[in-house]
Amino acid sequence: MTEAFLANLSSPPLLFFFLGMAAVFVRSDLDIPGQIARFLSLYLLFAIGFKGGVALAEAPLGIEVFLTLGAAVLLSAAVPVYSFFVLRSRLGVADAAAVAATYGSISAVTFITATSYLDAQEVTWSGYLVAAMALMESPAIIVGMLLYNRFRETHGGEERQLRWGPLLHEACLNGSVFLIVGSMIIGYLTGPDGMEQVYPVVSAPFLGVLCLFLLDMGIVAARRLRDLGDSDGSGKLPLGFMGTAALVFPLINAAAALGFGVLLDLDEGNLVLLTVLGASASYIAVPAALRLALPQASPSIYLPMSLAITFPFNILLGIPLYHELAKWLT
Amino acid sequence: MTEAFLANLSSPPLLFFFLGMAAVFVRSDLDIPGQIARFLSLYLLFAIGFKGGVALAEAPLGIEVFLTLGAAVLLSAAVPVYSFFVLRSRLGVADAAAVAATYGSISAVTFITATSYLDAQEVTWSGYLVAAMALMESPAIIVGMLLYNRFRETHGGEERQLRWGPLLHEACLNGSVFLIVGSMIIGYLTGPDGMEQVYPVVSAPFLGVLCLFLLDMGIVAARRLRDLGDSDGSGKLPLGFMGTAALVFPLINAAAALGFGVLLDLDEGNLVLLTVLGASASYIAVPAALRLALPQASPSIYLPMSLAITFPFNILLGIPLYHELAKWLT
Amino acid sequence: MTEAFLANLSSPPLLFFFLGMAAVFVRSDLDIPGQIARFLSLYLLFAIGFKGGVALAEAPLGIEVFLTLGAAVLLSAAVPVYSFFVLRSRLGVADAAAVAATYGSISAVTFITATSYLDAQEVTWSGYLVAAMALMESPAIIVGMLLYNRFRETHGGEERQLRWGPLLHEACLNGSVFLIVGSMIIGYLTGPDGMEQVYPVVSAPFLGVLCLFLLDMGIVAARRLRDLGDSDGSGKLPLGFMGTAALVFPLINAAAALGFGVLLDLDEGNLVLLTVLGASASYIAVPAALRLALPQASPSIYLPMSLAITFPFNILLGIPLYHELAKWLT
Amino acid sequence: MTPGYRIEIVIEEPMARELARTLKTLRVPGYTVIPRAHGSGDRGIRRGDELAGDSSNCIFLIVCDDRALVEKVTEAVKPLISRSGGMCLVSECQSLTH
Amino acid sequence: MTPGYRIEIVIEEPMARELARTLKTLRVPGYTVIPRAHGSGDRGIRRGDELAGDSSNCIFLIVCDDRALVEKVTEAVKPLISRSGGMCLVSECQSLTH
Amino acid sequence: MTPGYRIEIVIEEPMARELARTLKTLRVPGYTVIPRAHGSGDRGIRRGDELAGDSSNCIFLIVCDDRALVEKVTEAVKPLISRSGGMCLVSECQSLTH
Ligand SMILES: Nc1ncnc2c1ncn2[C@@H]1O[C@H](COP(=O)(O)O)[C@@H](O)[C@H]1O
Ligand SMILES: Nc1ncnc2c1ncn2[C@@H]1O[C@H](COP(=O)(O)O)[C@@H](O)[C@H]1O
Ligand SMILES: Nc1ncnc2c1ncn2[C@@H]1O[C@H](COP(=O)(O)O)[C@@H](O)[C@H]1O
Ligand code: NA
Ligand code: NA
Ligand code: NA
Repeated sequence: MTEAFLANLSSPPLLFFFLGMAAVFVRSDLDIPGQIARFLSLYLLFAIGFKGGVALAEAPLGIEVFLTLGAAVLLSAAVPVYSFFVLRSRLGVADAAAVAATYGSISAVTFITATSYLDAQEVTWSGYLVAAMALMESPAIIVGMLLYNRFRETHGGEERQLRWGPLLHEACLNGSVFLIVGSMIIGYLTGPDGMEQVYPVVSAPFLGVLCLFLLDMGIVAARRLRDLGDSDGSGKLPLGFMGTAALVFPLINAAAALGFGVLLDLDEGNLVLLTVLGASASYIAVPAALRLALPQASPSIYLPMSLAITFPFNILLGIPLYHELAKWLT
Repeated sequence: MTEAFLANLSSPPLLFFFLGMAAVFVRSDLDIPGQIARFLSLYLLFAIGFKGGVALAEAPLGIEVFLTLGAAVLLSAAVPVYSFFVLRSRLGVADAAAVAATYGSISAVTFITATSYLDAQEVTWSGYLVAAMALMESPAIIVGMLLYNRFRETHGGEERQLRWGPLLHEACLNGSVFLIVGSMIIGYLTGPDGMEQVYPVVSAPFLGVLCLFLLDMGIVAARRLRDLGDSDGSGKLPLGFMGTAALVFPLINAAAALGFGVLLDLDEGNLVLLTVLGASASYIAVPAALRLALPQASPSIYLPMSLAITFPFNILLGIPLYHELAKWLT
Repeated sequence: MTEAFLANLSSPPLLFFFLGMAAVFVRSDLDIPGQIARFLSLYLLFAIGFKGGVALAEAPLGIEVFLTLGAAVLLSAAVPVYSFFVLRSRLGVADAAAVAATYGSISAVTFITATSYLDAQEVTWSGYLVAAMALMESPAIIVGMLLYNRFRETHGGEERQLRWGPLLHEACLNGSVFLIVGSMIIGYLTGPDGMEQVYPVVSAPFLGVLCLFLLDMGIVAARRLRDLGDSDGSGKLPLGFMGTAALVFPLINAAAALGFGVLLDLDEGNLVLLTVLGASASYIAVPAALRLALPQASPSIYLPMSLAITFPFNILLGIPLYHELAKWLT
Repeated sequence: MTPGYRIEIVIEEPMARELARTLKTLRVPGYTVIPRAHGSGDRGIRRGDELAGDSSNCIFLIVCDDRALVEKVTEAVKPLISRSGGMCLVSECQSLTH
Repeated sequence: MTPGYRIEIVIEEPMARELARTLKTLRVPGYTVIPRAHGSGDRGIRRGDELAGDSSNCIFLIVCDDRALVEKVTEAVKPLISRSGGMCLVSECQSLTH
Repeated sequence: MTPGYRIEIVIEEPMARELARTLKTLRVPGYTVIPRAHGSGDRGIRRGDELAGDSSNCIFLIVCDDRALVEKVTEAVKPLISRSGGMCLVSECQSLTH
């Protein structure tokens, strides 16, 4: 078992993630320009979407697929509910709802790192998991907002009315979701022929780009971690609680996802990916939506939790752990 | 014939163009960072220039080549003249001259999309068409300025004097023209040996990058289209006239180019490309030059015409249409 | 011998460098967006570091390696000392120390261009030269600061005390050094297996990216050269002295490096690379460190010397010259 | 040169679209936006490195010569910045437009 | 700290080179440029997304303590902004230079 | 709206970190940074094209209502800009924060 962990930790993408973190901790001024980082992230979504779409076009869509997609959506909607009540013990309504939404949703980069881990281990996985990923981005945001709206304090005669239009819009049409879904549809429509044409961009450089992107993610995550440390003295943030929750939630949610996956009788690779989706927490799509839909929630709570703690935990230890469990269960 | 259109519309680059437009129309916040978009465009010019130069080095330069280049320059100088008088019916002198220059010049991205269309259809084309493209960028600007200078109202004893220096400079040395011509010369000098060295950058990723770039172009074009719609109420812009002209000019100019090409007895592929050059309108080089040389002209007239109407028309319907005509004529 | 020069001058990367310079001299507005240029430079450091690390993992580390690394460090520490006293004849203490540090350190892009030159000439070289490059970045900065501190005028009872902490930090942990060393370690750890995974990003596009980057370097260097020309009238800068020094220093330092290399009995390729390291001057890492450590020195002296004169001299004439000498000496 | 007011608004980038829409409704004569600023305030550091741009600020500059419009703009901005942070400044200037 | 004037010029990006040349001729003591701003005015929206940068604005900031120079700068800027749009602001400030 | 002071500091980009640290020590209520400006001054042109960012400027904007803090900030900035160039401006404004 330690082998699996070591193999993961010594893969180039993970090593570059460490390098990024190290740069921050030794206070080097290494920095990936902002527009480049954003573009690398768009590239990864574009490529994984396209690959997923082509894979879907190649494989027959069985009942298994629809059941898995349903389970994924269910998971993404259920996780915020239990999390919210746990979080209410220490956080205000807005912050609890925001963190709950974050953990119900997924992190595309964690998913992508998991696919490259499986590829390196030569474990096969199916394209429809990409669709599952895309479907899991939004429900959690909506559930989070419903929870907030139900439990927030209202002043005077104010009504508990959600502005559904902008909310659904933010949840379902933010740039990341749109790009994954769109690329997946295009991959599906053009199939293997299309893949042949764009292979040198979509497929060959994927792992190398992931290295560069994780270098940046290491920098970004370590900065958030350091900011947390700096704010320690001020005592404003419940750091202990945040840290514990950011490590326990992924484990519980992974367990739930594993359960669903075993019930559905998924293969090893797909089981790992569903588990990773459950365990991962959003730090791009959900925060972007929350900024507009729930500005009362403090980004300095939900962002460091998912970005600085859960994300590194998942890619460093989570993925090989979920893989071991999946192997044991299939 | 519908087949050709469908094949075109379902190619990955075109589908990504649609995706970009769709992102704007559903008001998703999908966005390609500005510096990335500019770099992708520089990359495409660099790559097409280099490829064209290498192709020139490989093929003997016959008389056909010089005749075609001559015809291309003639076309680019003649189109603005007739267009100007048509446009004067509804537009002021400055705006008419600007639109005329825009349509006399060419759009490198339309040309590039056409080459990738021909490659997909396995129709061969020659490297010197890239030279034709480069040569067609500038003359239209100069003719447009001459027309403006000849027909503008002069106040008092003011003389009709053009500042030739800056004008020629802007027309012939703007960044796009310079990069295409430079890369073509380098491609010519280094030939197939050079190509072998830079193949993994210049050639393999070409189509994939075109997909990403057309995604951005879709976003940009759709925004301009929406801005046009928004300004509808104000009644300042002659929208109906602009729309009609932006659809009719490419057809007339395509017909003229087809005529020249048939006279020169061009092959199918080259005929299509010359036609595309005639039909396309500039939205990078000419607007950039006009900003400095003819600031009296309103960018909100010439830019949406070429960018939001003619460009999508050409890449969606124009290219396969010109191809059908070319097949029929050769 | 002229052959070697012509082969070098007609390689695609060098031709693109000329193209960039030409763009500035004809006042074209061709421009590579800033974040892209920074990223291309990070990419090259990442790729050369990774390649060097993998090469190190593949070859046994002999005593030759350690002796060469020692010689490299010695060279980088000794060059600033003699240069400082030469430069003091015309420059103030701060400026002399800054220029001395610049010439003691190295230019990664010159090194990278030299490796691509050797690859084109099919001359082999060893991965540990990348380590030599990394080691040579910092010592010159420290020696330069020591010289400044020793010879600057002190006012009143002020002590000659260096703030070692920030100085060592800037010298050893600036972004470029950190990225090269980090990538080299990762390349070393993952070895040929890792290379196989990231080959399509690290290796295949290397030369093409170098072309695009040298295009930008040509633009940047030519602008500095033009700025120098513009400032001619003001007579503030000792232009003649700067120009002479920027051409003579690389030759002297190349000779010193050649001497070391012959003593160590290096192969042809490694001898060329050590000579190039000696001859090259820093325009990224050292200026960045000097801005913070020695702000009294004027960037308009040290930067144009290394960037606008020594860099073009080395990549245009220096590399083939050093190669001829190396062939003659081995 | 005519005397006028200079309004500067620092607001987080995701709010920029909404603010632009608001300004249009208020019929301001024009505005200029500086994107991708970063900063620090009561809500912590905004590093401007965020992958989705949700940790950047942008700065709106609006010039107008109508005191009443200044009031309207600051009123409209108040709820935006109290919700998600930021700042609004007003000062006097001489302005020249075409 | 000495009292001085703060000139801000919003102009479209392709004009920046020409303006910089003009400022040099007028011998301003220095200037700072903020590139890639966008905005909206009489000539419609400038999105800052244009492929050749021709739909962006930039902002020049010039500080000087000489009232006569301020006049010269605004005079020189007038034709530029009346031709292709933009704005010029002048306000007072206290300044500290090295 | 409360009356306050508007401090603008133009400084070269590599100094930004140090300035941010200084401002934190002085306990300014907040600041906004515009990165990647270029410019020209006594030390020549800063093109903003430098590969390591060492030829760019950045602009800090600090708003506060405490005159004493303004003095402290300008005092702290003085050595920085006399060492490596730049500028510091102070003007008055009305400000609105959340
Ligand atoms: N006193 C201030 N001076 C300048 N900018 C400020 C100030 N306070 C806040 N800001 C800006 O407004 C943003 C949000 O502030 P806050 O809501 O206080 O976190 C910060 O990131 C800063 O960019
Ligand atoms: N009232 C205003 N306040 C701030 N910026 C303005 C204003 N009017 C115009 N601008 C800026 O100047 C540019 C050109 O303006 P215009 O020539 O009116 O289209 C616009 O894109 C804005 O960036
Ligand atoms: N008078 C001025 N007005 C505006 N910006 C200035 C002025 N003087 C200097 N600067 C800015 O400060 C930077 C450094 O100035 P200096 O130290 O004079 O070279 C320049 O690159 C400009 O961005
Ligand atoms: Na999850
Ligand atoms: Na045309
Ligand atoms: Na050296």
